[in-house]
Formats: sequence, structure tokens, C-alpha cells
Amino acid sequence: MNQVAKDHVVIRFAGDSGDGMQLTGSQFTNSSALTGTDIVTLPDYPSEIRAPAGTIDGVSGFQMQFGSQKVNTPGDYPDALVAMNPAALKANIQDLARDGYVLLDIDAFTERNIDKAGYVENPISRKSLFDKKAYSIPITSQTLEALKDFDIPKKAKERCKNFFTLGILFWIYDLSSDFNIKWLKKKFAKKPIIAEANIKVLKEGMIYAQNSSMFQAQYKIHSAPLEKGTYRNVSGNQATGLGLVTAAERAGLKLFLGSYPITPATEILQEITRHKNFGTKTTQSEDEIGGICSAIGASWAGAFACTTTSGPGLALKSEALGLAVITELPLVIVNVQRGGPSTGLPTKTEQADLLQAMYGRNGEAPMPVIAAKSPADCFHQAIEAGRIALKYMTPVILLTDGYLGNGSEAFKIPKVNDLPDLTVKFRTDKDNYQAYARNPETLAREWVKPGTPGLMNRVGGLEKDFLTGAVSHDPKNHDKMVRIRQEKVDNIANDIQDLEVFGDQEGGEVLVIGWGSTYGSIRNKVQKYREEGKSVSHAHITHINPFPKNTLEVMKKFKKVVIAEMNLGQLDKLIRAKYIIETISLNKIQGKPFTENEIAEVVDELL
Amino acid sequence: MNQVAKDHVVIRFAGDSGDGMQLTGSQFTNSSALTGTDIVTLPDYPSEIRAPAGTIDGVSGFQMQFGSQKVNTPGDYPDALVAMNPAALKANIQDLARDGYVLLDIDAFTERNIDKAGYVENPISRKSLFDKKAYSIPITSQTLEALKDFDIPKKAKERCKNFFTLGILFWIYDLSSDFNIKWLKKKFAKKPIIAEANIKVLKEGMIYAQNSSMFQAQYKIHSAPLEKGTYRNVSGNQATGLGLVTAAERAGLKLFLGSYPITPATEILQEITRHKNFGTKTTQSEDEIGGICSAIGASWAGAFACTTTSGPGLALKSEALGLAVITELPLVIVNVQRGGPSTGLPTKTEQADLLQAMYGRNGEAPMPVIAAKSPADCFHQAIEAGRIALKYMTPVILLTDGYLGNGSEAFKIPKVNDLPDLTVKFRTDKDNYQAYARNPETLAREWVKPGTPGLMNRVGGLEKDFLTGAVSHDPKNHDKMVRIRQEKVDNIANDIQDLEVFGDQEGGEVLVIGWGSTYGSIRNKVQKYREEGKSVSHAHITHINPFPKNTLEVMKKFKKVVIAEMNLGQLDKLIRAKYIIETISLNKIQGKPFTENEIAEVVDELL
Amino acid sequence: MSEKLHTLTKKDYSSGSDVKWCAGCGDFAVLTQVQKVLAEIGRPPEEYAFISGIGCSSRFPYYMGTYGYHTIHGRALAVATGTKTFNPDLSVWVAMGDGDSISIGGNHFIHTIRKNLDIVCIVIDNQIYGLTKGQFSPTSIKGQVTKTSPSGKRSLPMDPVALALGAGVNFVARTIDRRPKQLAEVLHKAYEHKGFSLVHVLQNCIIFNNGAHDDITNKETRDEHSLILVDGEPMIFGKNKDKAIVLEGLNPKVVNRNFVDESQILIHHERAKEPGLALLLASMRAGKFAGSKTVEKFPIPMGVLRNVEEETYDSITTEQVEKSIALKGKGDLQSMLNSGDTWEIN
Amino acid sequence: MSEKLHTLTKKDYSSGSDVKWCAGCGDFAVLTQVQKVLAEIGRPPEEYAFISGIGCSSRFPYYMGTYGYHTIHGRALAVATGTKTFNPDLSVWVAMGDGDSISIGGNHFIHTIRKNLDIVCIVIDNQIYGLTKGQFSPTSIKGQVTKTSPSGKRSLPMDPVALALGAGVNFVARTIDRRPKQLAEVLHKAYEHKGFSLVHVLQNCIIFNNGAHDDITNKETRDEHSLILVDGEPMIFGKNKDKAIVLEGLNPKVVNRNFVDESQILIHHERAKEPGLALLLASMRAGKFAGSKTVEKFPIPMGVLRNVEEETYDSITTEQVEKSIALKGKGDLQSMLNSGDTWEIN
Ligand SMILES: Cc1ncc(C[n+]2csc(CCOP(=O)(O)OP(=O)(O)O)c2C)c(N)n1
Ligand SMILES: Cc1ncc(C[n+]2csc(CCOP(=O)(O)OP(=O)(O)O)c2C)c(N)n1
Ligand code: SF4
Ligand code: SF4
Ligand SMILES: [Mg+2]
Ligand SMILES: [Mg+2]
Repeated sequence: MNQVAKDHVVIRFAGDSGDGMQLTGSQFTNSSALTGTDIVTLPDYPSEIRAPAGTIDGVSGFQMQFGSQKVNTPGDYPDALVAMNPAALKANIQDLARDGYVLLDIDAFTERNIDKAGYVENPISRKSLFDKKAYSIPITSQTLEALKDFDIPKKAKERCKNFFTLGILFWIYDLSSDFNIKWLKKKFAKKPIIAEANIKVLKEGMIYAQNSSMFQAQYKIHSAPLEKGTYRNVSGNQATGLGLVTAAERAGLKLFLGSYPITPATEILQEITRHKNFGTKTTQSEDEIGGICSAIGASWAGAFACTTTSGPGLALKSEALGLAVITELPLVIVNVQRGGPSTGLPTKTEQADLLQAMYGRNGEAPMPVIAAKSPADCFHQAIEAGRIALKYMTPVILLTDGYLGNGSEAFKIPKVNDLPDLTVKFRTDKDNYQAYARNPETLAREWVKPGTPGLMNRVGGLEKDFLTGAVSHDPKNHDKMVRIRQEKVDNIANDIQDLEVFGDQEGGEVLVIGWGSTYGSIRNKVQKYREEGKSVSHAHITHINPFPKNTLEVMKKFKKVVIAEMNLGQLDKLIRAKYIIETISLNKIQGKPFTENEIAEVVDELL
Repeated sequence: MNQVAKDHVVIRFAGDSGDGMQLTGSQFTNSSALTGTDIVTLPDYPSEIRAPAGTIDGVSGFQMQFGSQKVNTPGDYPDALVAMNPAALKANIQDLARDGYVLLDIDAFTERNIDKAGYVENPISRKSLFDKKAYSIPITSQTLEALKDFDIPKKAKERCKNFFTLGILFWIYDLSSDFNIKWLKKKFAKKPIIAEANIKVLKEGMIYAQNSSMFQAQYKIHSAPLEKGTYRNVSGNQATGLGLVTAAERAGLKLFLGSYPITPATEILQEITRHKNFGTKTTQSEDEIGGICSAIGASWAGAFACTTTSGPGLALKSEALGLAVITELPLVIVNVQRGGPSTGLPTKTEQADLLQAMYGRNGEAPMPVIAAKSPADCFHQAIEAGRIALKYMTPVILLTDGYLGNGSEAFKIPKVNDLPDLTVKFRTDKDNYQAYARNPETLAREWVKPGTPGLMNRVGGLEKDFLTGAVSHDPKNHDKMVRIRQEKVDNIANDIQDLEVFGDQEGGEVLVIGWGSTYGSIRNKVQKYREEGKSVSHAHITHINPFPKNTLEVMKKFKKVVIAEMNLGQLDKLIRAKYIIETISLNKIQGKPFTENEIAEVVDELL
Repeated sequence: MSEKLHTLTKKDYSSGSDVKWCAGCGDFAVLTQVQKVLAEIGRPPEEYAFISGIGCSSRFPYYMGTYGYHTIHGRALAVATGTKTFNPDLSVWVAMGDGDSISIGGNHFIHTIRKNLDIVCIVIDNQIYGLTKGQFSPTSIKGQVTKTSPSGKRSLPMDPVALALGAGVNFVARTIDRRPKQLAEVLHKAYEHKGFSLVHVLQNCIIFNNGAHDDITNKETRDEHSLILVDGEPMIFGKNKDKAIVLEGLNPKVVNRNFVDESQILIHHERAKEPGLALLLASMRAGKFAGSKTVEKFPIPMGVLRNVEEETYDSITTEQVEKSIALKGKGDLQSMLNSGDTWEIN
Repeated sequence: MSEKLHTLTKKDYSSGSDVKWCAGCGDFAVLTQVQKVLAEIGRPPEEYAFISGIGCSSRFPYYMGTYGYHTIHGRALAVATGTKTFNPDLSVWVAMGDGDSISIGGNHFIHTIRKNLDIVCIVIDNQIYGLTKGQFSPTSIKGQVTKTSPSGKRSLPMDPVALALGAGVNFVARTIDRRPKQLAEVLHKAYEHKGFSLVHVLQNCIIFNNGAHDDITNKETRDEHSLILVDGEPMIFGKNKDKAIVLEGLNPKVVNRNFVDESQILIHHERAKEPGLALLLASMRAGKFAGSKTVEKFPIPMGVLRNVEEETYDSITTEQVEKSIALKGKGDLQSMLNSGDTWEIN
């Protein structure tokens, strides 16, 4: 069989919510990752409410890209589409790459299903519906056939069909099924017959592909030149959770999380709840206000305290954020952005909470804001948020989004000792204690744990004396305090990494600036430009408040600065206001990052 | 007796919370206004909690300026300070104008009171404590003496002492006591003896002043060249309430107010509650979220709906604001700003909620924002907010602040027919109704009252189809809707007044831009500059989102643009981000507007 | 009202939109009964306003052929307060989940009850967060394992009925998706009741909390675990109607019917002026309270627990407006503006 | 603990700051009794955390010589939830006004009760908004004229005690600023009770609602209008101890003591497992409920209404942590990071 080497491949698995597409996708991803390819994934759940089986609304998808180079995104257009029923086909076919192919379960193309999907006639018979390569395979019947000797109900047999599909794909991409088989045995340790059945079907799938004359070639994706080390696949929400647990441990503190479920942030709460053996305590509050307030109460008591939410929840936390600012307590607020305004598009991604994060509270209430750029980066930025919060005694907002939270990628597991040391010292010395005396370098006040003898003090939301922390209505003192709270945050600029340029270090034609989850799509496109010899560079901002000190310097080196974001230009507004510099705002608000074309549309004009 | 004409005079009344200083102040103000002088007032209540009588914390103040020209502020430094006890003296003496004088009740300067005020020795005996002119008058004993024949308790007699003070001032400023006497008779119609007593004391005060050799001159403030018409004295909160009632009437709608008490906004709710005979309904909700949500529910039902609050309350309303934006319902949100962040300085003024008003909600949720510049202007801007809300089917934020809300000035009562006609048409036609079809000019959707036959429809917080309003998860539709909501707001720029320049119409050296309650203090100082022949001009922004169309044009005509605000530069950020223009940010965060000196400190440098 | 009043049917109260709940979801039963009851009441659809928060159950308004507002999480009652107070002519109905109504929405819940706003409020209680895929809610039982309580929920459940009584509710009923007839009956009574009418509907979330109410829906067990309340009738239950509730001091007690005198059996009076009986019934929290040291097991009372009337918020509001007009005359804008101390500048 | 334990006095629990309530404000009495009771308990001041919201009464923490947090309006219990859950060793006390606790803070109130967080919660109820100068609160009586209800308040009051019982409270007491001895007694019991302990203190706001509680504080009337609860004792009241409470069916009734047999008089049992008695007492809402059609006038019960114990939220949380450590071993960061499916790149 001839083998064709490929640089990278994008596969989208689509089927009914019950078809197990998320599982199939992640199993394929893991098997591929084990061969050393780089991987990025993105599930696409049906919108909030479960719809009747077989309908478009009920389609669940999972996209992944694997490659022999660093892959930064789950890919714009799939090279392969797995469609387990007509609705899955209909919902996804338009995204297929020009030379992509479809793999479908012909058994699912019954009249009833075709009708439910909203097709007028069988799409497979109508060539014109898609002039794409299609492999119509009787997946369900082959599965049942393979299991005819198994003494399990028909329903259970049918549920194995996704492993048949997996088998076919394993063969096409020359992957071993070892990992998968091990996983099945473990997963169904208590029901070995189910493990056996799935394994049987998986193998039959591989055999079917090999024996069928359909497939002219096997594709081979070689391992990517990744850094040496141990890897695992993590979603952004999982990584955020792990990062927060890690930050607490590195600080020598116990983690406290106060949260309220909300899509797409809930998994962080669910992840952290699993790590009670670190002494972690979580509370699912009655509402978002309870979530942040309990975190503030825990922070006051000496916890590394966090709260996690998405846009509407952040809105509800606005008032309490101000309390954390004025009482100068460390707190990490994770906001996993979703489509707005209001309830908006809860399952879609967006970057439109930036200005809310910056300004969504009464009075002058400055707060550091940072953003993660990829699922694995969520881990590191959770630690960075913790570092800033604890060192500067301030609430910090970490922005991620639905795309990062649900998406996953290969995560190089760090050695714990290489991670930053965030050790915290509580004040215990009774002499000369002043609640609002500041460290001259960080401007942070000291942290005292209630329970400490001799340091009893009272804090609160009213303006306070710059030294004693007692309530003060003095006008001059207020002016001073407003400015010092701002200065404390501005001052963090001295303690963060410079903005890095990917591309022309000395400057050039176009600089594309991005932040957050658009990292991968911008980087990919810029990389292509550079391969074509074009002077396009990329700078991705992690620290948004304050900006890195060299931000203006970097921008000035380029003739044109494009700011690309999934909103109407929020980072752009911050940059213009701060640096008074002409920029070009590139906006897309469609619940997903830029495609290469969309970037080209603007950047090509500037070259 | 010689009479000295004066252009304007600033008087501050200060005494214990129980001394009736607010009443004395407003009585004086009204008597002066009746003579045709212009007037502006500002009460200064003690900070939130009532403190023990006689202490500094318990001092209550009321400042007013009256003049024979337009007076724009209650004045920086009082020409006369009335101090009813030692604490009142101590708390206010430092503000007295260089050539100002103090009028004090010597009877209150007992050892105990002197001690309570925190003086080490009697300040009156120690000349050095204030090298100011002081009139020490036995106000209390004179009052008791005047009332010796009255058969009322001593306490009640003592309570008359503020009218003695008022009598003295009436004489000094040559004002008639007629108005006051009428007022007393009406107020105490049911207790004529109390009216009698007060009138007696008032007259005795006038006689005392006349007979005493203390006062070398009477001052005369001639009437100001005000527009013809009927006037009354209104506070900003009162004016806002009246404006909202007026807007509803002019729209042919009933007013609904959902609110929760909060300093310094509560009086608007209290004012509106009084006008039930207009069909107005109010609800004091369980919290701020209930306040705005009930207003949204009423707006949906066809009310002219409003909610009123201050900073922390606005923060709590953030999430619901987004719902009003996406369901495109008219709503006026009044935010009476106070010192922040968090509980901050609740009784002091500030302008630091501007960015919250602009951006304090999840997703792209644009909303018009306007600001009133003086107590009487609150009336007109409440109507303007209503006009925009109803015409464009959008929530509108009206920003005022504690200084405007509590302060008062002469309000020229408009003729109702001269006020804008805001008549609203509800859709009742059943044919071809589409819930999100838009008026091509305003981009507003139509308003349908539940109860209307044949137009039943469902709205909500999820993204909706651009035409039908049905829930839509379509990416392109979302992009379109996000942009159209923004366009609708931007488009209002075509329907508002141009930015006016006070000063050099064709441009010049320095333009000072302000917004909100700093109007008076900026205008005064700029007027002085101009009298000195200096090229300083003033432009005051009422419409902040969107800005007037000529804003950039105006700014470009000046060499330097100074933006003066009581925050760390929030309007400045908006202007820079929008127009990419260099500006100079002049900030003060001390709970009060700029003094002339503070403006000079920055502007002088630029000339 | 429309001229030609055709006989209204269930369909007249349906929006015709595809209903997107999971197959087998208990929400369908509630929707069907509401539509049926509205048809029976016979008021035209435009006179109804259905308001909800966020959750599976809160999709309710989209499926009704009436006016509808799908608001934000927990705020349905706050929005309804404005709608009903402003326009008391509308028949306002609120539908919400257990999380929506008494977790994030708890404050509006107790205060709208306190105000006695004249609406029908349906709490659809599956003891789980459905829409966000399976976290515990305030009504989940202690020890329940959910996505956010992998080691078991740490607190006892909150009972919407008991909470509502604590807040002073005047009409409260409990029923279940699987008893459509009782559901319809209760909805009729709720509609007829002037004032806040709480209908607590136990509902099965087939996906995330399937079987939560099995003991009161399974044929074999339901009669032993539910106490069907009938106004004026003694409290008898059990497959063979062999069990009864009697009073022991202040506490209810389950007894074998054969061993007590009929006259000792508690009689249900939904219109009892004093709240004692309703409170007692609300305190009978069936097996759900596993883990409590203080709560006994009882059959769960279903039907109307309390049905009395007090003045409603919306009617008092209207009355105050009318009184004000009667007293001061219909508002005249120019006189309002000219009131207070004025002066002339000529 | 400090080595040399001097005898702690009231002063050790005072911050020494000037107390800024109006002269004659009922808040002083509460402050004094709390400080006194803490001295009697004898734990060092650093082990206490006093948390409050916003309101006159919420200034409380500033005057205590303990750790203190004056948070934001309505959120004291939410903050306290974090403090106590994180560090159960602290003795956490919350002080709030009626508006703070059950108007804006109502949701946290019912849910902190449901969770059974082990704290002492003092609600200082003057039936008015003091700090904002005189608007009605949820506990204001119907018809009350305030700055925001010039035509009279439109709804019946909410009773914090009844609401708390509806939410499932295990310890609840009612007392008043003018009964310092009872206040102290109740505070002691609240401190000793494991779990959420609600102390409802009626308090006089001399400025904005003076005399609201006159009927139960005036020498002439108070004995007729208050029912002092004594554990294990019959419910007798009146100046001449001539009145008693008996049960009529499920309802309490006031009778002349001379006309009933002593044995018929209800006996108070604060530790009764079943909530019936406490609910009955809570339903006795004295004259305050003017305007209600359904509430009878009763003397207002004062003292501990209910005092039972259930597991607390903070202790179960700690237990779950300990169990997890016992099961999985103390968390090791590197193993956590390396868990799941991993692979090596060499
Ligand atoms: C402010 C806010 N917080 C959280 C959410 C996420 N959310 C949506 S529905 C829901 C709870 C759903 O449970 P329930 O109210 O019981 O309704 P069900 O889905 O079970 O019918 C949550 C937490 C949200 N939409 N908005
Ligand atoms: C978010 C917010 N809303 C409103 C206020 C204004 N406010 C402060 S205290 C208070 C109510 C005070 O009444 P209560 O809680 O009964 O306490 P009291 O002053 O009577 O002791 C209100 C409405 C605020 N500070 N914050
Ligand atoms: S998740 Fe549960 S509650 Fe939601 S639609 Fe499905 S079955 Fe119904
Ligand atoms: S206003 Fe009332 S509650 Fe507040 S301090 Fe004064 S008396 Fe006390
Ligand atoms: Mg639910
Ligand atoms: Mg109060």
C-alpha cells in the first residue's frame, strides 16, 4: 500500500449527540499524540438545549488537527469529515476542504433520518450536493455483524460503531490501536464483555479499511520536532484548574474556589473539586455574587482564593470586585468569555469582555488583566495570575474563552521545581503594624491572617487612611489613595515580560497584534506570509493591564499595526487611548477565531 | 447706613445636624432668589453615620452663592461663614475667603463644646486661630430672650435660633423677610404659636443687626440679567425626577420606576413617588437587580421605564443592562455618581463611573450615555435621555453626581408646549409583523404592547435573527447583529446638538473640555481668563456616547486640549481612543469640583 | 377581544416552534397541561405574558403562543414584577427551574411572594441543573453525587414550598410531571387565586437526574410515598388506603388507618386562615431528606397546601394611583413644574 | 494562645474607636452585650472574625477589638461563607440590619442557613433603612409611611424568623435591644450552638422609626405583648401571668390562664426535633401585621424558638478534604500534573 506523507491533517468527527463523537475524537487524538505529532482539538457541542435525535440541532462535533510541525489551531477546514448521520453531513459539509473527503455511515441514511436532517432527497445519491470524495461505509451493519456472537443487547452493540469508525481512521493514518485497547480494558474493567466488543469492532474497522479497495493510500504524519519531555492532552479549562491548584501549592497556601456554574466555565470548578487532597476547598454558591464574595472572605482569611465564571457572571461580580480592590486582597478571577451581549451565544467563543474586565466597576478600580493564548497556556497564565495577585495584593482577572476552555492541545508537563516560587509571607510581627503600610517596591500592603494574636484590625469598602487603613473622609487622602491604587497596578509593568515579536525584530511593514485565543490563527497566517517572504510580523499580548513596557517601542517599528480581535475593537481602544497611535482594527464576531483568509483580506491590502 | 454693592456672595451655613442649617440655607436662598439674583446651592451632609452632637463628624453644612450675574457654582471659598458651634467653626474655617467673615453663636462656645470639637482652648479667645473678621453674637440667649413671653418649652424656643441668624443675614444683605414669614405661617399652620415664635425671632435678628454697631455696611446684590420667566429652586435629584415625569407625559406614556435606595440617588425615587396622580408607578425593589429588572419588565409591557442608582448599584445592574440592549427596549438608567471604588466615599461626588457606564457589561453592549451639567440641566437631560430611549428603542444612561443631585440652582420653568414632543406609537398592525424589523432611519425596532391581539411574540437574551427575532445561532447573523446594535447607537450622532465652544469659535490656544458637574467651575475660570484677554475656551460635552459629530473638528482648532474631570482621565481615554489626539488630562479626585486655582495650575503652563 | 370567538384549543396557545427538550423530559408534560388549561380558561392568548429565566425549563415561553420574555438567569420574577405592576390586566405566568428560582433567583422569589404579586409562578424542579449539564441545585438531596459534588452534596435540600411559606405565600401547591390531571387541577386553582400562586412541579430530568422522583412515580411505591391532598377530606394514603396522618401534639404522624378512629385523622383545609396546617404539611419532607438528624420520613404531600387571599401588590399600587388622582386631580404637567416656591423674573 | 491569660474583660473586645451611632440608638445595647458575652466566653479576641454589610448596624465590626470586615451591602453572609469554610477555627459572627440581611441580602441569608454554616448571625431589625435616612425595609409594617412609601407601604412585612425556618434554620432566637439580659443569654446559646445561629434583635432607630417596638418595650404594655420563652416551661404571659397559650387543633390560641387546666398550656421545647413548635411560634406575629386578613394578633414570642443540631457545612467540607487525603494521599503536585494519559517526546 502506498503511504503518502502529510504535514498536517484536520479531521472533524460529527454525529448525533448520542453517537460518542467527543470520545472518538479524543481517542484518535491521544493515539496520534502518542506517535509524537503535535495536536490541537476543539469540540463543538450542540447549542444549549438538547434537540431531537437526528436533527441538525442535535449534531455534536469534534475537530482535531495533528501535524509534524507545531499546529496552532484545530484547523480552518477539515481534510476529513466523519458524518455518522445525514444531519451531521448537512451541518458540516460546507466546511470541508477543497480536496477533503467524507466518511459516512451509509446505514444511517434512512429515509427518516434524511428527512429529519432537512434534506429533500438522499444527499448521497445527488452527486451535485457535494462534489467531494465520499466513502459510504455500512458502519452500523458491519459493527453488528462483527458482534453477532456477542451476547449483549443490540443497543449495546450499536453503541460500538464509533470504534469501527476509529478503526478505519487508524488504518488510514497508520496509527496503532494499542493505546486504545489499553484504554478500553481499563475503562470497562468491570464489564469486560463491553471492552471485548469494542476492541473487536475496532480491529474489524482496521481490517475493513485494509481490505476494502476504497482507500488508495495511507497517510503518514511524522512526529513533530517538539521539545523533549512528558506530554498530556489538556483542555484550557482543565489547564486553568490545574494551574490554580499549582499556584496555591507553589505559594504554600490552600486553594479556595467560590463559583457558580456557567457555560463555558463550569469545567474549571469541576476540575478543581477533584483535587481535595491538596486541601483545596470549593463552594458552589447560590449565585455569582456569592461565588466572588466567598472567595473574598477566604482570601481575607488567608487562602489563595479564586472565582471562575463567564461574561454574565463577571457582570454580576462587578460590585464585589471593587471591594477586593479597595481592601487590597489577592484574588484570581477567571473569565471564560462567550458570545454576548446578555445571554448571547453561550456555547460560542468571543473576546468581548475585555473592556468589562478593565472597567466594569464603579469608581477608579484598577485591576491587572491577563489573557491566555492557548489551552496549555491557560496553565501558565493561571500561575501568572496567582503570582501577580499574591505579590501585589490585588485581584487579577485572567481572560480565557470558550475556544480555549473547551479546546485542547498537547501540554508539556513542567517539572514542579521549574515553576515559579510564589511563597507568601503573612505578617505576624506585632510591632508597628499599620494595615495599609506598603512595601516600597511592590506597593503591596501586608497580609495578616485573622487568628494572628496582636494584629487585630478592621478593613472595609469605605475609603481608608493611607497608613492606618481606618475609614477616612479626608479629600486629599482619597486623591492619594485613588492614585496609589492605580500606581500599584501600573507598576507591575516592571515585573512582566517584554512583548515579543515573531518576525522582523527590527521592524517592517505590518505588525499583527492579537491577544487570547486568536494566537494560533494569527500565528499560522503570519508564518505563511513569512514563508512567502512578506514582511508581516506577529506580537501577541498576554499582559493587557498593564501592557509590557516595550509595547509602544515595538509598534513604532512597523509601518502598519493591525489589531485582530473577536470583538468590535476593544484591545484596539485600549492601545489607542494609551499610545495615541493609528491602528487598523480587524474584527470578527462569529463565535470563532479568524481563518487565514479573513486575515489576508485586511493584511494583503497593506502590503 | 452705607450700602455696598457686591457682584456675588458665597455664604456657608454650618452647625450641628440638629441645628437646621439646611433649612436656614434654603430659606435664605429663596429669599434672595425672589429679588432676582441668580443662585446656586450645595448642602454638605455629615458623612454617613450620625455622630454625637457637638463633634466635627456631626457638622452639617449648606453653601450657597448668589449674584447679580449668572453664578455657575456654589463658590469655592465662602465670603461668610455661619458657625453655630465650635465644631462647625473648626470644620470650616480653613475654607473662608481671605477677606471673609465668621458669624458665630457665642453661647455655643461652652467649655464642653469647645472640647468636643477638639479645640484645646477657646478659639475665639485665641486670635491666632483665625485672623479673620468674626462677629460673636449671643444668638441662643437672644433667642430665648425674645421668646420669654411665649408659652412653649425651652427646647422649642432654642430650636428657633436659626431664624435669629437668618434675621441677621437678611439685614446684612438687605433682603425682605416677607417670603419667609409667609412660609412659616404655612408650614406651621397647625401650630401657630411656633410660627409666631419663629417670626418673632426672625424680626429680632434683623433688629439686632440693625442696632448693633458691629456691622459697618449692608451689602446689596442686584438682580441678575436672567431670562424672563418663572423660576424655582431645584436640586438636581428633584429636577431629574421632574424631568422623568415630564418625559413620560410628553411621550403619552405612564412612568414606571424600579429602584433601590442608595446615597446620593434616593431622592429621585422619593420625588417620583410623589407624582402618582400622573399614573406613575414606582417600586422599591429588594435590591438593585430587582430595580432594573422590574423596569425592564414594565418597559416590555409598554411603560416609560426608568431605574435610578449610584455607582455600586450600577455595578449590580450590569448584567440586566445587557438584556435591555439585546431585547432593544427603551429604558432610562440614572446614575448619580459618588466617590469610589466600592463603598468609597458615599456622600462625596466624583465622575469615575463613566467607563463603567460605557463598558460595564459582558459582550458588545453599546448604550447611549449622556451627562447633565447643573442641577437644573438634570431636568432637560432626563427628557433627552427619554427622547433617545424611546426613539431608538434602547437603554440610555444618564450620568449625574452627588454634587448635582444635592446641589440646587434657579430653574427657569419651561412652558410645557415648548418641551420636545416625544409621542410614541405602538405597533398594532398585524400584517407582516417582524419583531426585529427596523426603522431604516433610526434602526429602531417596533414596540408592541403585550395584550395587543395578533402580535404575540417572544423575546429574550439569546442572540436573535436580524428580522424575525427568533433565537439564532448563525455566526454571520451574530456578526451582523453585533454591528447593527453598535450602528444604531453611533447613528444617534446625527440627531444631537453640535458641541458648542464658549470662547474662540475659530480656534485658539487652549480648549478646556469638561463634562457633567464640573461645568460651573470650568466656565467660571475660563470666563476669567477671557476677561484677562487670554485665549482659553471651554467646550462641555453632554452626549458622551455617541459624541457630537463635530467633536474632532472643534478640538483640532485649538493648540492644546485639556480634559478636566473628577477621575483619573476617563473621558480623556474615550476621546483619545476615538480621535487619536494628544490631550492633557487634568484630574482631581477629592470629592468636589475644581477650584479656579486648580485649573490655573495646569492651564497657566500652556499659555 | 376578537369579534368572532372561535372555541380556543390547546393549539391556540402554542407558538408552533420546535420544542427542543430531550425526548422523555418531564418539561413536556408541564407545557401540555399549561396549554390545555389556558384553552379551558378561554382567555385570548394575547392577554398572557409568560416570563422565564435561564435553564431548560426556562425555554417555556418560546413554546407558548402568547407574549413571552426569556430573561436572564434568576430574574424572571423581578421582570414579572414590573410587567404585572405596570399592567395588571395581563395574566402573568412565570416558569423557572429549581436553580433559576431558588438558587440565583432566591431573593426575587421570597420578595415577590412577600409583595403578593398576582401571578402564577411555576417552579419546575428536577433537583439538578439541566441546562449546564448536571451540577447540584439547592433542591438536590444531601449526599447526591453530581458534577460539582463528586464527594456528595454537603447540605440538606431547600424546599421551595417551605421557603415560600416562610416568606408568607398565600397559595402554594405541589404536584409532579407524571400526574397530569392533578397538574391541570392545580393550575386552574392557581390561575383563579388572586395573588402570588406558587405551583411546585416535581419534574424528571431524564439525562442528568433520571429517577429522582421514582419513589413517587413508580407504580409500586408511589401510593406509599405520596399524600394526595383533597380539600375537606381526611389525609389517607397507601395502595390500600390503609395509612393515615394524625396529629401527635404538634407533629404529624403516620398511622395504620385501622388502628385509629376516623375522627382522629387530620382533615385537609386548603383555605384555613391560619398557616399552621400548611406549615405542618410543608414540614413533611419525604425520604428526600436522607442524612438529616431532625427530619422524619413522611409521604410527600401533593395538591394545594394553602389557598387564602390577601391584597395584592399590583392592586394596591393601582389603588394608590387612583386615590392620588382622586385627591390631587389628574396630573397636570405645567402645574407640577410650577409648584413649590416660584418667583418671576421680568 | 497567649501565655499569661489575664482575665478578659469587655474592654478587650472593643477596638476603642469612637462609636458613631445616634445618641439613643438601640445598636449600642447590642454592641455592649456582644462584648460582654465574648468576655464571658473567654476566647482571645484574635480568634473572632466580625463581618458585616452596609447600614448603621453594619458599622459593628469597627467597634470590636477583633478581626473585622465591613463588606458591601447585603453580602456579609456570602463573605462569611468563605471565611468560615476556609478556616473553621475562627469564630465567625455576622451583624447586619434588616435591609442588609433580608432585602438585598436575602439570597445569601436563605442559602447560608440552608448550608448550615457554623456562625452566629445577628440581624438588627429596626424595621427601617437607617443609614439611607428612612426608607421602608422588608420588615416595615404594611401601611407604614416612610420616605419611599408616602402613601403607606404596600406589602406585609417579611419576618426574618419565619423566613429562616422556611429555609431550614436549626437555631433561631428573637430578642430586643431593651432586654439586655435575654440578649446576653441568647447570644451565649447561639455561640454554643454548632451550626447557623440566627439571633433576631428588634432594635429602636430613634431617628427614623422611633417607637416601632413600643408595645413590647413600654412598661405598661410589654408584658401583654411579649411571650418570653423558657425551655421546658409552659407558655404564660401577661402582667399578672394570667394569660397562656394553648393549642386549638393546629393553631395557637391565647386564653385566660384561670379558665384552662395547667396541663393544656403549651410547653416550650427549644430542642424539639420536629419543627412544628418553632413554626407555630413563628406564625404568631404580633400586632405588627396590621392589614393582614389572615394573621391573628398574638404576643410576640421572644427567646430561643428552636435549637437543634445538624452537620455543618464547614465541618463536612473539612471532612471531605480529610477523606480525600486518606484515600488518595496528600496531594503531590508533580503526580497531579503527570496524571491522565501522558506520552514522552524524546
Ligand atoms: C448569570 C448566569 N449564571 C449562570 C448561568 C448558567 N446557567 C444557565 S441555566 C443554569 C441552571 C439551570 O438549572 P435550573 O434552573 O434548575 O433549570 P433546568 O435546566 O434544570 O430546567 C445555569 C447555572 C447563566 N446563564 N447566567
Ligand atoms: C449596592 C448598594 N445598594 C444600596 C446601598 C445603600 N444602602 C446603604 S445601607 C442601606 C440600608 C440600610 O438599612 P438596614 O440594612 O436596615 O440597616 P440600618 O441602617 O437600618 O442599621 C442601603 C439601602 C449601598 N450602600 N450599596
Ligand atoms: S437536560 Fe434534563 S431538564 Fe434539560 S431538556 Fe434534557 S431532560 Fe429536560
Ligand atoms: S439612624 Fe437610627 S439606626 Fe442609624 S444610628 Fe441613628 S438611631 Fe441608630
Ligand atoms: Mg433544574
Ligand atoms: Mg434597618
